[in-house]
Amino acid sequence: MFLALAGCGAFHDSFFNAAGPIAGQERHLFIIVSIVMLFVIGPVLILTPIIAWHYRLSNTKHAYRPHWSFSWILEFFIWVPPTLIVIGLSFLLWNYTHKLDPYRPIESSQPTLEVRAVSLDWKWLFIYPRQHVATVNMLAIPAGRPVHIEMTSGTVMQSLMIPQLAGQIYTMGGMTTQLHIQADHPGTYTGQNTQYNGEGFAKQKFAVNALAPQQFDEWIAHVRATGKPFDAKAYHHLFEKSVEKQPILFSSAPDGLFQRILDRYHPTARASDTNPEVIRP
Amino acid sequence: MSGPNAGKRHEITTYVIGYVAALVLTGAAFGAVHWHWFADTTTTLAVVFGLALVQIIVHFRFFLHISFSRSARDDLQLILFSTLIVALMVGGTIVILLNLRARMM
Amino acid sequence: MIVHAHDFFTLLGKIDLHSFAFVRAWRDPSLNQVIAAGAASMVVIGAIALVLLITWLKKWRYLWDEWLTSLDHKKIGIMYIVLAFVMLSRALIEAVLMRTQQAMAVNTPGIVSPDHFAELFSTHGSIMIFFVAMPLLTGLINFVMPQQIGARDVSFPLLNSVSLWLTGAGAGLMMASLVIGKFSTGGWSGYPPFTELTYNAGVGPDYWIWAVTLSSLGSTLTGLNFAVTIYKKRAPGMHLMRLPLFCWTALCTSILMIFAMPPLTVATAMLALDRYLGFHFFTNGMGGNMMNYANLFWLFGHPEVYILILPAFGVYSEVVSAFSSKRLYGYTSLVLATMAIAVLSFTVWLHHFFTMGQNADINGFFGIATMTIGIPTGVKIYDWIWTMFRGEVRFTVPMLYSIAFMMTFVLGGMSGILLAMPPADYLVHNTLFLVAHFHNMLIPGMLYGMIAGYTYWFPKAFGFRLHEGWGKAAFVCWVVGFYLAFMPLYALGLAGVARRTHELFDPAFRPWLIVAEVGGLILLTGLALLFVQLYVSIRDRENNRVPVGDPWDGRGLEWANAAPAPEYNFALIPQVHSRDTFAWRKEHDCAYDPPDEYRDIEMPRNSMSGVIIGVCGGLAGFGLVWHIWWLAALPVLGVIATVIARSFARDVHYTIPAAKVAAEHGEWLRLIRETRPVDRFQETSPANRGLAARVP
Amino acid sequence: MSANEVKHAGLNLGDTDEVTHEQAGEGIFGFWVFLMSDAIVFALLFATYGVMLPGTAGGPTPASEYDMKSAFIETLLLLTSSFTFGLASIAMKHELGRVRLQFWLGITLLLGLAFLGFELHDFASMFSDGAYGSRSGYLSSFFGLVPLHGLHVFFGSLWIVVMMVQVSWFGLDARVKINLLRLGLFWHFLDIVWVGIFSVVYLQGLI
Ligand code: HEA
Ligand code: HEA
Ligand code: CUA
Ligand SMILES: [Cu+2]
Repeated sequence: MFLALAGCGAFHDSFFNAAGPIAGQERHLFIIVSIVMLFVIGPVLILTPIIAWHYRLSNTKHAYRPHWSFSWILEFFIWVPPTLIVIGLSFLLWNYTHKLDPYRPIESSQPTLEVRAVSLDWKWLFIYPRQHVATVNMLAIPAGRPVHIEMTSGTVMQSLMIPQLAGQIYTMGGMTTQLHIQADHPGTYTGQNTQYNGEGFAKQKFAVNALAPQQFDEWIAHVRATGKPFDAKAYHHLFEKSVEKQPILFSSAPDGLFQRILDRYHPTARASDTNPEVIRP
Repeated sequence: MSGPNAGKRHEITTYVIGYVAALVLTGAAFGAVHWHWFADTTTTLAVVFGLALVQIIVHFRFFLHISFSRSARDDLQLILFSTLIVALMVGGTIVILLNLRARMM
Repeated sequence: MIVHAHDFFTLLGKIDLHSFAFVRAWRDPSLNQVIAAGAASMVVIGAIALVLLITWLKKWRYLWDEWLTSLDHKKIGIMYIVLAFVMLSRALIEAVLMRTQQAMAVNTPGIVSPDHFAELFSTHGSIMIFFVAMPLLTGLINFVMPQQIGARDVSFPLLNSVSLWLTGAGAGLMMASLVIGKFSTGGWSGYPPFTELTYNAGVGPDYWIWAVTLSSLGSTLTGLNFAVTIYKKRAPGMHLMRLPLFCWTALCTSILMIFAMPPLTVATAMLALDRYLGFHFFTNGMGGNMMNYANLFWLFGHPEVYILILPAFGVYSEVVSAFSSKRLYGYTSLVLATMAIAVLSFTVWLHHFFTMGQNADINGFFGIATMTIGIPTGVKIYDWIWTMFRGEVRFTVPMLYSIAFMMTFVLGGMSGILLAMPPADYLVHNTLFLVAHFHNMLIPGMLYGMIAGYTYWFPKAFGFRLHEGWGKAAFVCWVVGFYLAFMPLYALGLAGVARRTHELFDPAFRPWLIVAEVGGLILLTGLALLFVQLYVSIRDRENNRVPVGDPWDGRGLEWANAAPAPEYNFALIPQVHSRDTFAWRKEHDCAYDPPDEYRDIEMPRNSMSGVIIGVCGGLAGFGLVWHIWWLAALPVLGVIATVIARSFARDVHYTIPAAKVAAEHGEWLRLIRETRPVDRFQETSPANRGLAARVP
Repeated sequence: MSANEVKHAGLNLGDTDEVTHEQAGEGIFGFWVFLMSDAIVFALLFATYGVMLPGTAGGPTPASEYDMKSAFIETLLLLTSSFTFGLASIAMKHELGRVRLQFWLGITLLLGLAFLGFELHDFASMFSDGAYGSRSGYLSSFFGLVPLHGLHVFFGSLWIVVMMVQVSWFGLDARVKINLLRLGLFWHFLDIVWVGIFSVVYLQGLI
């Protein structure tokens, strides 16, 4: 049934259409638990109408025992099987939670790509620290390679989710959180912020392009060649509220840019950063 | 038991015991910090918190007259339940936020 | 600095012309502003109409003496429910607006602006939780519980009135925000730093803070009052293990209120310190830590959802047993399950922020704790099923709601268990899947229960039954509407649509959205039918009177006196011999025996302290919102003065002489002798005068 | 000792009727519930203080701000006031005369006010160092917690004044007695919270 849903039009961005190992395993868990739960709630859905109808007042053919109110056998069936099911589900939960801890690196023969993500109003900044480029609202990654995203927020708390690749994790100002993703095949996916942050919220989406390895290198070169320079004006624009219609490419990303954004919320930050929130005595 | 005066004297004694115990415990906690009785800070902290806990029990016992005797059961149950909730909330808060701090900063 | 010295000297704080919704619509007559002004005018016109109507009917005196200053728990309960209905009408319209917006806004901006949409979900959520659900259940408990335990009133009748008026003050602030200024855009959970001054300089979050704070203070005091009442005021012989289940759930809900409201108060107070004095509890930077807000809010928020659901569970227990004409199956299990849910609900709050970044051990622990709640909840459901077993089930309106509840609630339970799996939650957190989950719990769980309870106990409150036919029509709307409105949201959530989304971009979502819109409209119809039912029932009340007081062949003490019950509830405090005492007495033909003697009864006198404290609270809140400092300070002094003055009052009771009690009771006993008992087949016909026939 | 005496030190309603006794029980139990709810507020503020202690944002630190001597004196004042309130309770319970009751209440009040004086002095000297609640997360958590306790002490003092007036106005009628009992619980409770503040805020901050 779920797989049928995945085929249907509204679900092409859904995790049912998982395109990477993390989302795939998360989907797997989702489906197992759904099936277990169907068995659990099935008896209720069946018994309730049957019993209610059979023991209706107008049916004179049933037993009426107004004082009957207890049975050890029933008590057993009411308490014990659900407990066992919960115990079973607990093992599942514990294993999957550890296996799919978003902070946990993905095991792979391929080297991990490092990306830094910054949530802004109402756009996403992605920094490629090794490649020294940056983008807004466009995340290109090499297919088949694990990607480690280290995240923070340049404004209020937000949440980064690319349903087809991995579940979400929050971003917060002055702090860093981690997420690991991987796309198995080249393709285009949609990422978004899911935590409401003001007027532009609904439009705060970005494209994720999973590229074949050499295409990825070409893309980096392309960004270097055609992107805008990352100057002071560009930096300040990031912190203004705006919805970007087109992705922006930056031909360079200064070293320590991510750290600099983090430091905006620490009083030891460089004096050159004007931070509205820091109230100096 | 005996006359009303015995009750009164007994009660005054209770308050005096409580007062003296509280003074001693406070003084000990103060001394432990002020004169660095213990070399490392963890021990000092544990001692200070331990003394505070004892002192709180002393207050409940001698000033608020909470005891395990039968007649004070309602209050006692209430306090124990509250202690459980406080432990859950405070313990949870500290574990969660320290873990988050460790993983984010 | 945040607080400017000159603020202290302005008479009207931050209020200016532009604060008024009408003025904004005048200057910028867009559809969005017109909708806002329309809502504002509904509030203003409604208020003026009400005032005029009361004046015209010359009912001010009556209203003041009989209702507003009353300390009678039954009247206070009814006032809570009326308040809930008023607020509900607003929150429901907002819900339909939101559904309409989303249905229309596929690749177009729709009818309301993004900011306005944010106000809608924030007010809708806050109102539904704090000013609909809480007053409904508080009102119901207030009305029913003292009668069920055989008491004359709650332990602290004046405190009860204070709680009511504090809640009313919060509701008043919510309403004021429609007319003057704007409401918060931060959702019902008000997460900072979005709600901090840096990002939200307007008055919106302040309205939210003070409305919620007032209501949570009221709820804390209510919880205290109920818990002490159930602990200390039970009739002789009513051991805890003989309490009706509704009282057990009321007790557990009260305990949750006592311990879960303080975290909310702490969270809102800290946010207020941040916003008013520039503190750094939850700011980005300067040592602030918004994660603590999430922690504090859900320390309250999770127990809160069980505060909402437990009384509904209590109602189902009463209703299923009464309309299955049978004892409740597994009483002990139900009690244990209720207590287990209450205690466990304090151990799971982290499941609302699995995605904040704590480690797998912590997520795993809280995930498992969350699933554990499924066990006692399931026990309850099965106990209700087995209660019907070997009974004689009558499909009256409350029973229909109960059955629909059992079959729909488990679907919400299923999605709850999915959400409790951290890795699965990463995928659907903050999506419409979550929205579907909680509406699935709140509407078929909490609301069906409240409607069932309302239908079930209505005759006790007003002396006549509600119309069955209209009730059943409303029921159909509630069920069909719910499925249509919220099942599509599960699908959309799985498709990755975030919650609080004002605009969507995929045409493939449109069919789902339209179905949901239709569902929303059917739900609206359901509410309208409830109003029709009320109107018809009042019109035909003479046909449906049940003066003897026991229309459903009830089992608990609340049915053992007249309908409506006298102000003192019981002529003589009853002696309890068993569970389901009243059913037991009917079986032993001693339900209506006259007492040996009557005594004088002392009842609390009316007091206006509650009204004064509530009004002062509301004014202070308003002053704080608008930085009108004199208006914030004076009412606080007023509250202190009122409390002190009240502590000097000595003559706070009046006595009802035994002779009067005897006369009233005698009259009722005579009525019983003259009334023809009805059997269960006829209970919905006019023949039902509230005396149930003995079943052989 | 009758059960009653053990239950609530000071509860001596004499030969009043049963209803009053029942109400006293309810009234006291209700107040306990209130205190426990209040305790949650303080517990969470303590927890918040604990996690925000490192958030000094380069500003004043506990070591630079706390005055041990003053905190110690405040502790002594409050402890002693709890003791003197106990003596007042005994005076009420054993009917040792209104004068004695008023005397001990008066002493308690003075101790409470002295405590407030010292506390305000502490705050003033912190302010003069620029240590405001708006300076850092750590100071926010300090000023969220400690002054709230001070506010409780202030209202407790106000309550003492009200009760002293009521004692001379009504004598020791049942309602005055119940309220004095509640006041006693409140006062002792504040002392307990202070033990927490002394240990968690001051001593922990200085270790
Ligand atoms: C009790 C709680 C409650 C109830 C009843 C409802 C009822 C409804 N809700 Fe709401 N809702 C919330 C609590 C509730 N909601 C919360 C907490 C949020 C989150 C806010 C946030 O994001 O911060 C939310 C958010 C929310 C959204 C925003 C989703 C998003 O984030 O994108 C939407 C959108 O359509 C919605 C729709 C509806 C609809 C159509 C109804 C209704 O149509 C359903 C019909 C319900 C009624 C008509 C009530 C009738 C009640 C009675 C008739 C009582 C009768 C009682 C007696 C007779 C005693 N709700
Ligand atoms: C009345 C309200 C109510 C109720 C009763 C519940 C009940 C449950 N809720 Fe729900 N919940 C909400 C209201 C409610 N919830 C709200 C309002 C939110 C969101 C707030 C916001 O973000 O705005 C929310 C959010 C929410 C989340 C957070 C999701 C997120 O933010 O990402 C989670 C996660 O675990 C969750 C889980 C559960 C579970 C496991 C139950 C369980 O109690 C369900 C138990 C019931 C069953 C399981 C079915 C019956 C049982 C059986 C048939 C027996 C057999 C069962 C087993 C063997 C398991 N809820
Ligand atoms: Cu938020 Cu770390
Ligand atoms: Cu929850």
